[in-house]
Amino acid sequence: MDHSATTATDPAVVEAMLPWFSINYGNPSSLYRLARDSKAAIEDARKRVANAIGAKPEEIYFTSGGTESDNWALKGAAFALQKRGNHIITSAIEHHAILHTCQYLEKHGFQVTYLPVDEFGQVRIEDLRAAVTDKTILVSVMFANNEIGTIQPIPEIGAFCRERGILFHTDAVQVIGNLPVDVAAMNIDLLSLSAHKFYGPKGIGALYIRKGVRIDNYLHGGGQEHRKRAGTENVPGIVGLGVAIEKAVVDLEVKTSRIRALRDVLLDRILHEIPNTRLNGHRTMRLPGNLNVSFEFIEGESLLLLLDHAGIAASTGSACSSGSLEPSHVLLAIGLPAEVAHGSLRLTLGVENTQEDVNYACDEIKKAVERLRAMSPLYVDYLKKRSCNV
Amino acid sequence: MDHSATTATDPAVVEAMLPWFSINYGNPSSLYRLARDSKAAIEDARKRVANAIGAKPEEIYFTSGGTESDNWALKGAAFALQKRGNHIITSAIEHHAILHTCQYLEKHGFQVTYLPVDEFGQVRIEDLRAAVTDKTILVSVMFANNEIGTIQPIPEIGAFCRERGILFHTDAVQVIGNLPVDVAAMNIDLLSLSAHKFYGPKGIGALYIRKGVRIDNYLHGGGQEHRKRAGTENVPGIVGLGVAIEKAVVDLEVKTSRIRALRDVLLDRILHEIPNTRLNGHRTMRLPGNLNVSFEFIEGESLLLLLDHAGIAASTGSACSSGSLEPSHVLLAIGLPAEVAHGSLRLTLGVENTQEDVNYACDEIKKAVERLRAMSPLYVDYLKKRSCNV
Amino acid sequence: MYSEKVMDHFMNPRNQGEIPDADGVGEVGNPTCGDIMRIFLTVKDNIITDVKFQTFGCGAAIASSSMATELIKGKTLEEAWEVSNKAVAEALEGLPPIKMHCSVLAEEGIHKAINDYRIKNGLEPWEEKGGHTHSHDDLTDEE
Amino acid sequence: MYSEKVMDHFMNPRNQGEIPDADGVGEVGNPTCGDIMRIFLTVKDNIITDVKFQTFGCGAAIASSSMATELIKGKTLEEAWEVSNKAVAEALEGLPPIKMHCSVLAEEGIHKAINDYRIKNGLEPWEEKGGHTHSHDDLTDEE
Ligand SMILES: Cc1ncc(COP(=O)(O)O)c(C=O)c1O
Ligand SMILES: Cc1ncc(COP(=O)(O)O)c(C=O)c1O
Repeated sequence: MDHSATTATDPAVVEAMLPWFSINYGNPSSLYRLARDSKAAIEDARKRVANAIGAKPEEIYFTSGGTESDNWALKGAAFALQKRGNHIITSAIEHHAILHTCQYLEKHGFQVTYLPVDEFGQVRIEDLRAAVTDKTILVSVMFANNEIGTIQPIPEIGAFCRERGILFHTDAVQVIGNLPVDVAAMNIDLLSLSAHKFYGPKGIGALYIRKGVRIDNYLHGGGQEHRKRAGTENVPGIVGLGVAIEKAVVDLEVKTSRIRALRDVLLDRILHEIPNTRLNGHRTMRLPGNLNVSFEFIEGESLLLLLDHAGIAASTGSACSSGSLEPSHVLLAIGLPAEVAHGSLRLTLGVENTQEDVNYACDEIKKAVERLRAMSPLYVDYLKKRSCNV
Repeated sequence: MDHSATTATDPAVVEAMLPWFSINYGNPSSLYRLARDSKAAIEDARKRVANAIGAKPEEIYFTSGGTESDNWALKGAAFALQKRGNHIITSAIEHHAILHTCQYLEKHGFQVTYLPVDEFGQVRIEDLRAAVTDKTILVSVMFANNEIGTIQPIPEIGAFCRERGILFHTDAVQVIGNLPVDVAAMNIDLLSLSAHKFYGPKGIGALYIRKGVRIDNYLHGGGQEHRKRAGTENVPGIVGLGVAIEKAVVDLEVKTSRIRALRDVLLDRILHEIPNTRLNGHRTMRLPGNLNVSFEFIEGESLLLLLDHAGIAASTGSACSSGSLEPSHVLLAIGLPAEVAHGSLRLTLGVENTQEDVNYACDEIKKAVERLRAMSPLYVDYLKKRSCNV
Repeated sequence: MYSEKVMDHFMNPRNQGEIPDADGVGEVGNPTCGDIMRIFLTVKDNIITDVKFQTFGCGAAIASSSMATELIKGKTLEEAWEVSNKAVAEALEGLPPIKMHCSVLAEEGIHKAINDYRIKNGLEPWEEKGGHTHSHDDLTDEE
Repeated sequence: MYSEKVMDHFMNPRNQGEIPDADGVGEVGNPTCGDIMRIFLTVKDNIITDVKFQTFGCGAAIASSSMATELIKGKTLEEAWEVSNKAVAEALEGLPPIKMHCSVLAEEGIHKAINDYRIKNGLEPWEEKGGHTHSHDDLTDEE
């Protein structure tokens, strides 16, 4: 139940990729027949990606994943517009692919405002409005957060930026196959996506660049991707992305309402059956499969290990799991005390999860939390204090 | 016969990749079991790559291909050493992944010297020595050229740079599986490679960074690859790269002498049987499978089309094939007049080519050249002039 | 990347060759750019009764020469002059954008051959309507 | 990422619990950093006859607590004092580099508990040899 980290590649997607390894292996930039087939396969995939997000095929550029798309969008836009201004606005809860890129840009002469979020993880339009200066060239706010699942008011941000002629990028890596996306209606100028989050292969993604928007190149070299992104095309990956995204957006409402219902059952059980537990993120404006809760008095990595032992994959915002000093910047940004952030658990359900999975997961989580609390000095103290107060 | 453009992925490589799509699909950065398997597979592949080039596993970083490796090496080294100097030396015949990256760096305050090459395509050490200033921080010279196959004096350049404390990068994309590489013995600090040039998959490559060498990160984001290269790892691609490189360097001498012998037969036949033809590049210091010749009076793209029709894949340095104004910068750099450069043909033989292939190719090339010359005004004029002179 | 029609005219070029004592000859292009086209005309009573070409160039250049000669054969000089590069490209069922200059070359070759005929026959050469010349301007998008 | 030994001590922690009237108690770590360890000692004739721990923390922290208590049980206080974080890590068949601080925490917890016992018994507390404190210094390589 860790679909936000990655998904298995759909066997039908792998099937579609296979011929492009060893049979139709031409270099799409070459001239001969083998190469022309590759070229056609790439253009076919480009159409599928465009269709899935309401774009035109010539607005889609293939990359090596969400990270490259984010790096390209931000660095490409920043350096292209440097003459107009050097101010960038983003949010405090972005993925590191955005945050670390912003830090890089700060070292190279740009000023970055990191918008705070409310207790549910949403950016406030007032904060955005207040942050804009006449030097603001770019706003980058993620479509939905990978940890707490909170969905941002993207159409509002899009309209706001378009009105002021500020470029608007959104990291939609967590969104494809979970929420409908329409770049035109939502006034999005740049959008990042990554195949392995929706049953496509790892190492392939795309950047949507609205027609007329000019950003600098990022990977310099050969003339691939209309001279905008160099490097021999990962043809099987591109084909896989195309097949996966088409499947991801089909029957979206049906699929996601099923997942949402399952998630809600799991969430309600956890909140009711395990005391001293809180929901992180927004109750309704959240990704359908995402569930993020904090269990007081215990640490998330040890919880993950117990769940793993029970066959349940999950993730946590605890520092101990990532090897960094601080717990998740997202959980801190929504105002969680560090020790509560350490006790967070993220589950993300996917299409293959069932009611039984959910029941099993809830039972195991309960057992694991009880077990870890039993050995936690914080919990023991809490119990003692409570019994004194009674 | 266009193995320098790309190769088919070896079915054994695809076989090895398959389980990592849908069965062992964990995100290597996660904590649970599925993820630990991916992690182990990546480390195994890292060892194989290291072994193949005489490096240590911790000196290998996976990228999305040769282009990213080249971009990272050059930009990463340049910006990391900016305080020590701003001068970079490369050669005039590098791949565009190097040349366009250098142009980018020129826009960002660096000075680049493009070393000329001799008529066979080799950099002269004297020229390198003369170009070095006390601001020189980086030398990037490709191991072997993708068009004319010329091999550079890499050990000499490596020794020269190491002595002076200048970083040395080499683009070895064309070399793996064709020539032995030993980064330690050759004093190489940074080396780029790309799997699809040696029967591995497209969209995956590696950068070797010698231990102790510090370059800036390029793709910013998550903590993957020891915090040096962000982005969810392309696990199947990495596994495929590992298997492919191990196979590529096994029995290298045996395999390449067979290919070299075939190539020499083909070359001799072409030079003897087709008049007004010249060899481009070095006679002996060249990649074993590479053959590059110019046929006077005809243009390369039309030759390619005829050969494609006969089932022979090839490439040309003619402008008409690439959609750019100029013929190949490599052919011009070795002193070819533009019209002769337009008439160039590159064939690159691989392991699966046979003596029959070679004979067939030669016959078809002869026919195609004759056919195109018959309709060429240049050839008609040449014949007339010749008959007048007789 | 080429249409079937282009491939057909490339593989089976029509009117390829030379007219030794042509009434008009036009040569355009230059070897440095990788394409030269030479057009030979036989003109009887203001009508192009025969036409041949020689071309050094890419597939599109050869196909454009072939198609252009087909289009003007049997036409009056006035009609032939009006055959535009667009007409050539359309008759070929389209050319890739970066190859459009090949059709321009064909139009220019015909014009040169016609004016060569007119000059040889003591007539004023017709003037180019201006606009396109053989250019690669659409290719400057590089990085 | 963890050795089998670590997983064993994490899944089946030894000496987990509380000694209500312990002779010495030591608590180290802090909740903000995500780990707290509490060590309880029963000391008879200078020998640690019983030891228990409570830990809030990651798998490595729990396993380190478990292993550390095993290592000092039945030892004299002097012997227990000499059990280093390295010894704990080695007994666990290694810890990932970013988890070495968990073993440091265990060593510190024991030291604190021993000194708590000594102070309660009117003895001078022993001095830390210096060197490591609970730190994440090895993690600053970020980008
Ligand atoms: C919101 C978000 N952005 C960017 C990324 C990076 O994508 P990738 O790992 O494909 O580079 C991820 C996932 O890792 C993500 O969840
Ligand atoms: C010498 C050289 N360098 C770099 C590259 C770029 O590699 P890739 O296409 O894998 O990005 C190539 C091949 O295209 C090459 O031949």
